[in-house]
Amino acid sequence: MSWTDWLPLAVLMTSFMAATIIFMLPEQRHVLRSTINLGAACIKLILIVFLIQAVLKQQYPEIRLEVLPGLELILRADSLAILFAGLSSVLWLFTTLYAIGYLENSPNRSRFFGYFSLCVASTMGISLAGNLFTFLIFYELLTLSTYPLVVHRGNAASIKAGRTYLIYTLSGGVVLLLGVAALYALGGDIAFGDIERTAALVGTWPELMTIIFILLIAGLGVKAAIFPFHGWLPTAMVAPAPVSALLHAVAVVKAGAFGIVRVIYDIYGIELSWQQGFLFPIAVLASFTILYGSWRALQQIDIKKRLAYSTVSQVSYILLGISLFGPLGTIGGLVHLLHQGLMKVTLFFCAGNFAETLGIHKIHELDGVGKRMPLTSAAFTVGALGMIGLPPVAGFISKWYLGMGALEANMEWVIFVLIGSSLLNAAYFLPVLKRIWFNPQQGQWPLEVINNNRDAIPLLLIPALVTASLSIAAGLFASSILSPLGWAELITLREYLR
Amino acid sequence: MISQGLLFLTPLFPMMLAILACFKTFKKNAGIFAAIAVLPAFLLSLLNLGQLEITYLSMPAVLLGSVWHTHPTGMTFLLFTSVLWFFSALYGIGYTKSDDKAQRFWILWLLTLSGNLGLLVSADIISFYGFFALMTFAGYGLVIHTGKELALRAGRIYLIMAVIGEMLILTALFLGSAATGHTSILAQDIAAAIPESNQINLLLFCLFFGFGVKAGIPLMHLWLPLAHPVAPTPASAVLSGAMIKAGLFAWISLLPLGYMHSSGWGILLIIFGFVASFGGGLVGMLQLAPKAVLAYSSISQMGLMTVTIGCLFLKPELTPLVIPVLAFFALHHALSKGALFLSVGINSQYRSIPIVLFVLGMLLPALSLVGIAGSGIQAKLLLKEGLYALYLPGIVMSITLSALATTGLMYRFLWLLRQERRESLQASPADHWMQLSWAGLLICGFLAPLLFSGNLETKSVLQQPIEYLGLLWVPVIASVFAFWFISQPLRASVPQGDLIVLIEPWFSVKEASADKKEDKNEQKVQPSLLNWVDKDQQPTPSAALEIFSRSQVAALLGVILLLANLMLWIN
Amino acid sequence: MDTNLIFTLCGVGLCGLGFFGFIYHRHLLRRLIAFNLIGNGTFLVMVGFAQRGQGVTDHVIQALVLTGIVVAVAATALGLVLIRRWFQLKGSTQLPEDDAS
Amino acid sequence: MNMILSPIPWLLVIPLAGATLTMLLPYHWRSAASVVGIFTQLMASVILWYQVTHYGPQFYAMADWQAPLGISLRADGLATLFVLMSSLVASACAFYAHHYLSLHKRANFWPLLWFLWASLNGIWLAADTFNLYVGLELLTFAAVGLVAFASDERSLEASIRYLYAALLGSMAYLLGVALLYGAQGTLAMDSLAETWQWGPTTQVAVTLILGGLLLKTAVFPLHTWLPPAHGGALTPVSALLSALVIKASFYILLRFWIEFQIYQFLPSLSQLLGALGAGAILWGGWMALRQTHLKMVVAYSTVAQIGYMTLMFPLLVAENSEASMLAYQGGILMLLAHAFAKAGMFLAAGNLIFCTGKPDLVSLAGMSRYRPLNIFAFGLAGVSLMGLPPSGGFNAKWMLLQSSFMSGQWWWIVVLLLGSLLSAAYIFRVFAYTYQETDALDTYKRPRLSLELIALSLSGISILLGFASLWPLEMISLPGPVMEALP
Repeated sequence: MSWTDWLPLAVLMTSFMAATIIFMLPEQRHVLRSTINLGAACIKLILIVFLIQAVLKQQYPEIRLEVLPGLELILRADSLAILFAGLSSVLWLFTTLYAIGYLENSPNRSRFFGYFSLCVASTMGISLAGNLFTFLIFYELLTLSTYPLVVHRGNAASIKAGRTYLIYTLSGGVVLLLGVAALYALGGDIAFGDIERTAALVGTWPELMTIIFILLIAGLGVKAAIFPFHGWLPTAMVAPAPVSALLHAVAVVKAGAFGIVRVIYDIYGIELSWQQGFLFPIAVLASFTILYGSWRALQQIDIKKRLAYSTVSQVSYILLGISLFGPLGTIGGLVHLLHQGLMKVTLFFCAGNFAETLGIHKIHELDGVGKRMPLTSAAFTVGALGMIGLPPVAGFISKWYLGMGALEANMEWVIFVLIGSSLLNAAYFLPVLKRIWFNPQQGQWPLEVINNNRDAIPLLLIPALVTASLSIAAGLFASSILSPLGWAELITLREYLR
Repeated sequence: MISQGLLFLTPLFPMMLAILACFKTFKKNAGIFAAIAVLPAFLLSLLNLGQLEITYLSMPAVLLGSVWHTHPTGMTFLLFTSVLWFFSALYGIGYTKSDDKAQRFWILWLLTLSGNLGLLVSADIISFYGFFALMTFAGYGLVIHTGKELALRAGRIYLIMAVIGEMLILTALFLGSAATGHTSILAQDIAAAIPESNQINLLLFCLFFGFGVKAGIPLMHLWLPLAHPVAPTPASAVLSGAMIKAGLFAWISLLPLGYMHSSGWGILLIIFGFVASFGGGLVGMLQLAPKAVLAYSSISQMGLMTVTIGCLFLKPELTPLVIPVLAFFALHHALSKGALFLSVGINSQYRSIPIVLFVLGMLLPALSLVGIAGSGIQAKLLLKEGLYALYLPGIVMSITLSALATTGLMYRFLWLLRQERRESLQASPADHWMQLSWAGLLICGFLAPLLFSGNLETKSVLQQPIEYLGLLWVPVIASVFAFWFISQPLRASVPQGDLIVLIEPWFSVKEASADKKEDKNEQKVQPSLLNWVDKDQQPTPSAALEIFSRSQVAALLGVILLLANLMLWIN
Repeated sequence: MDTNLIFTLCGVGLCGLGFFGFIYHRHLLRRLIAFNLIGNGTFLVMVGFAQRGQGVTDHVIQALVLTGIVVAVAATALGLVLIRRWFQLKGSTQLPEDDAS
Repeated sequence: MNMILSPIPWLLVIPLAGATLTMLLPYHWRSAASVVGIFTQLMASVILWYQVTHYGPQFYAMADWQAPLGISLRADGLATLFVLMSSLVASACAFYAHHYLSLHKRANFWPLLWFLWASLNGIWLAADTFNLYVGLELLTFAAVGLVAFASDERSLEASIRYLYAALLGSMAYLLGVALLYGAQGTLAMDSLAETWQWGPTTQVAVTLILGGLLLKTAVFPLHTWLPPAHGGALTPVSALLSALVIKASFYILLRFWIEFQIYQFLPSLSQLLGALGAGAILWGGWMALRQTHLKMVVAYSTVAQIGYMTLMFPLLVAENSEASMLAYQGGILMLLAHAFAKAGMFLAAGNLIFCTGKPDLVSLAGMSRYRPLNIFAFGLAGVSLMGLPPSGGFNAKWMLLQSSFMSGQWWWIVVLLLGSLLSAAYIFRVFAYTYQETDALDTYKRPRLSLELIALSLSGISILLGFASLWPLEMISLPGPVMEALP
């Protein structure tokens, strides 16, 4: 066992330890808490860099712990895991930074940051999970650790949202548990990537394995907010902006989508899924969700709600990419996992900034905000254009690969889904941009914070700007090896088309 | 090396300046920035104009492997684009003197410019698409700059059409890249591979109509007569002169010209082209605003270029000959139309300009556009010469006849300017920036055949007097009609954007429900395509006939001629 | 019919009677007495039914019954204490019938 | 092995001696004496664990009086695990009570606790059915005494109800044992298992024994005595009752069921037991969802959790040894996790009630803000009870699920999953109350840190079990009568 094998555990523990320490800290120790938070985030980033190096050298660090007879907890860093872990750890740093600024002078920070770290710990666990059992454990842990964040504000609306969130995610969790348990009952502990064994199982019990597939996808689909299961996401937007960022970009919906990637690629195998005809229904469902989410977004007048429905739509891009049989579609889906995260986190940061600085919550209140908060507005614009899919923002790259993937898989109709969704995206983002930049200010701001007519405070502004720049950089330098696209291509080459 | 450097700076220099212009320190200098922003592009185009050797700048890490190049056609486009933007910027410095939103205007100007220049040097479709989108969306800001109700409406329609266009383009690019077997994103490879695509018709449809939004082909033109007039005058000039050509340039780069023969697509394009050419003339003559007349004239002129492209589907082998001509025609139109737009702003400053110069300045671009003066002569002659080789005499004839529409439009335009001068009680003070830039553009337009033709062989009028006479007769006939009806007041007009007024209430899904309340208070006016000057007086059929018999007779004649030609040609 | 069987049957009868009383009565003391009846019945069953050796008394069972009686006495004592306390607190000899479930 | 070397007698002697001593000593000395006792108990448990794991099952006859008249004790893996469990939970509760109760109450608490502990150990280690009876009765007396300890009307009423139900159960059990003795002529578990023969008498005996034990375990629908007793008692008592006392009768039930291989002969009965378990899960969960008092929620949660344990009976099927093994292990793990989680939860709930001064849910608003540690402890325990990973409860549920899959009894899967949703519903309902923000300032009382930490550590153990499940599972798989009797 070389020292690198401990890295996955170390990555997990950094945020876990941070969580524990923060829980213990008294409420008033703000500086120490922030230091621990940011320190842990930075350490984690460094560890991730080491992991990336290891994976590039084709070593896959792995650590195992037997919890039940024949059942192991496996933490393993393969390239797909790194993709997600890298995204989460980068975004965690900025979200933490943002959250520190956002929650300045508000109560319950110890609790908030404790659960926040716990949430990231579980996300790390999800990304580094080496088998479905491990995945399941951290998946549920994520549900648990996000609940306190969703209800953080403690008013009636957030408690109601928390309840909706739980009803959806716990039901999804139960369905997933059922699927996983059934799979284990049939085939024992199947590590990710051991697709030959699943193939054998499918040969023996084709119907059962189909049912299990449906269960797994349905269970994961709740967090990924696929169409009939998306209801929690818009409701949960009552949470504070950093939490929304976490839900929409860093952790929760991504966990669902990532899980589906794992199931299709590393449990069933893409070819098998294709042969069994699993992929087509997913493509249809994802397409419908894409259009439906965009359509609903168009009808929202609340900024965060509009963004939430936009997430519903955008996350299904990932699924769409996965369900297209062929390397290009895969690349598109995987890379969108990252791109969507970067762009959506930017948008939520900005929405939070508008709310915090000027008390803006509704879209019609945004009139003329571009002059008052130019930098935040610029970041928002970048995010929005990326969502529409305009180069050089990252969203275009994903869309391009998805389109190519659709053609490669001979599913031309997907192109029209992409186009239709882009149209709708444009329809709900461009008017917002117009309001921001071109409309004159209408009367007073709803709730202006006195700050010498400045943009949002630096702690809120900088994360938004950085993620906006990252989403441009991810698109602009898409073809360099260290870009998300490069990594997605690496995964695709290395893992799926062996 | 120098070329590569310039290539790199062509789109990025304006972009950097745009960023600089965001700072308060440079608030005053933003207009100057806009003027100097075109320098790299201008130098690049001058350096490479007419050179067959293509310089490439490939950036494998950028986007999906960006490649920028100095394509000969692109260089011609780059040349007139940069010239037009330069003079318009100078003009704009004067124009926006007392505008408190000038900084925003210039930032958007620079961004639009960056997009426009960038797409002309892009060899790969991704950067092309990016720059195209940048131009489109930043251009939106120019359209609605005044923030008035009309501008906002125009902007909304502009945006809707633009987004639809973008989506069609994206579809086309998907299909195109797939046609190369997912191997290439270079425009030239895609153009070559399109004939092999199994979705060829869909692909061509998307390409044609997608870029047709910019180029103002019929049905896709709805935004154009709305947006061009409401924008600030310098912006109108670049919209109508330069940006409209982006559509044409995209067609030239991406359509499989020379790679495939398709009479179906050829005929379709030709029909669309002539409908634009004559229909634009007809509707344009029923306009009440001078800039709207110019916008319709742009549609009409773009129609001619569409026809030319259509012809290349019929005779692919002529492509290498015709494309440079087409580029030159575009150059001619850009400079002339730009000058015309600028003269709208100069119109009110007539007191401060010697009358001879003023009249000359007003007439010259108009005559050039009609084809009997300046660059227009060469452009028209070259075009005809190129198309003669098609052995499709009907088309050449029709092109000749299209001068009818252009002449009518120019009369209408000049007439409207004259009305304006009379009605305005006091003239605006002279503005040297505006006047100088106007003059500069005029001169450039006039000298274009000498300066900017590259290796295209342009003969002077003296060398081909007979052909010149061939250009003359249609305008002369048109003038006769025009003199007959010019003194009559117009009894009816077509609203700007024609068909849009029918469609607009139908698909104006406003953003979210917040706006719904406002809508209810508005009086719903039943839109109609023809607005009568005297609303109370119901037009009797005979009155309607009278109107047509008097004022629109020229255009009607044109349409009939067109139909006749088509019959002739189809036989 | 030998004595053992009689003992056993008596025991079963007592148990039944006690059980009925336990279920039927509400008065706490009556129920406690009913419980004692069940206990006694059980001991009778033990003594009667479980006699193994022919004629020889099984001392194991006697020891067990003895233990059982002690336990039952203890239980009765505990019950009495509780009932008394209840009576002191509430002045009632019954539990409130609204079942807490 | 003589008495000095074997820890088994100490496990009975120390608590009995403790009970006597603490009754006699002056008030101030009772705690000190108990602390000494607790540590020796813990040590004895650990020694027992060491011996059992290294030398196999241990047997001991008190004062060398052999069966049938003597008290013979045996410690196999299962018993040892329960001894350890009860030692840990009881010590935690004892320390909690020491800080929680006033001097006067505390002084009277000790003897009852020691009796309780003695009877628990007696039950875990008993090798014959009659000793089990004695243990059960002693346990009842101690438990009833503890319930009545709160000395208010509600607890008194609850204790009387509890007493009557328990006595009825014990009597049924005793009658069953008497019949068994009549039929088989022996009381020792091992010889009973060897000579077991089915006949009318045995069947009646088994029915009586099962009925009695079910009543004492409060299996649905015989659970009505439980919620008022567990919900009304003092906090450390509630924890002890829910975590340990009901486990005793369940433990006996389990031993009978497996060692006498009842599952082989009465498969329909096992389905009935499963149905009762399912009823308990659903009804208990539903009732917990409707309670307005915090401790009643926790008490009804116990009713539901007993249902989960009961579910292991139908899964012990003779035909599928793998499924049976999983069910057995899963059931025990469930029991273990529940013991720690429920103790932790009751203690945390007690702390919360102490803070707000009111027992109802509504007054919990703001608790999550001002007393996060308690909420955290409550939450950790909740995670295990809901069966969410990572926790002992989850692992147990997982094994039961696997067992259901393997034995093809899919209907229990539905029950298991519905049950976890229900439990999530009632636990998160409590959370929702605690997360409500009020304008009220922090005027709540603050429990001693030690109280909070004890609750937290118990809950923490239930979570840690999720990672260290193998250890108890290995324990109960050590060779012993239960393992031999499993298919």
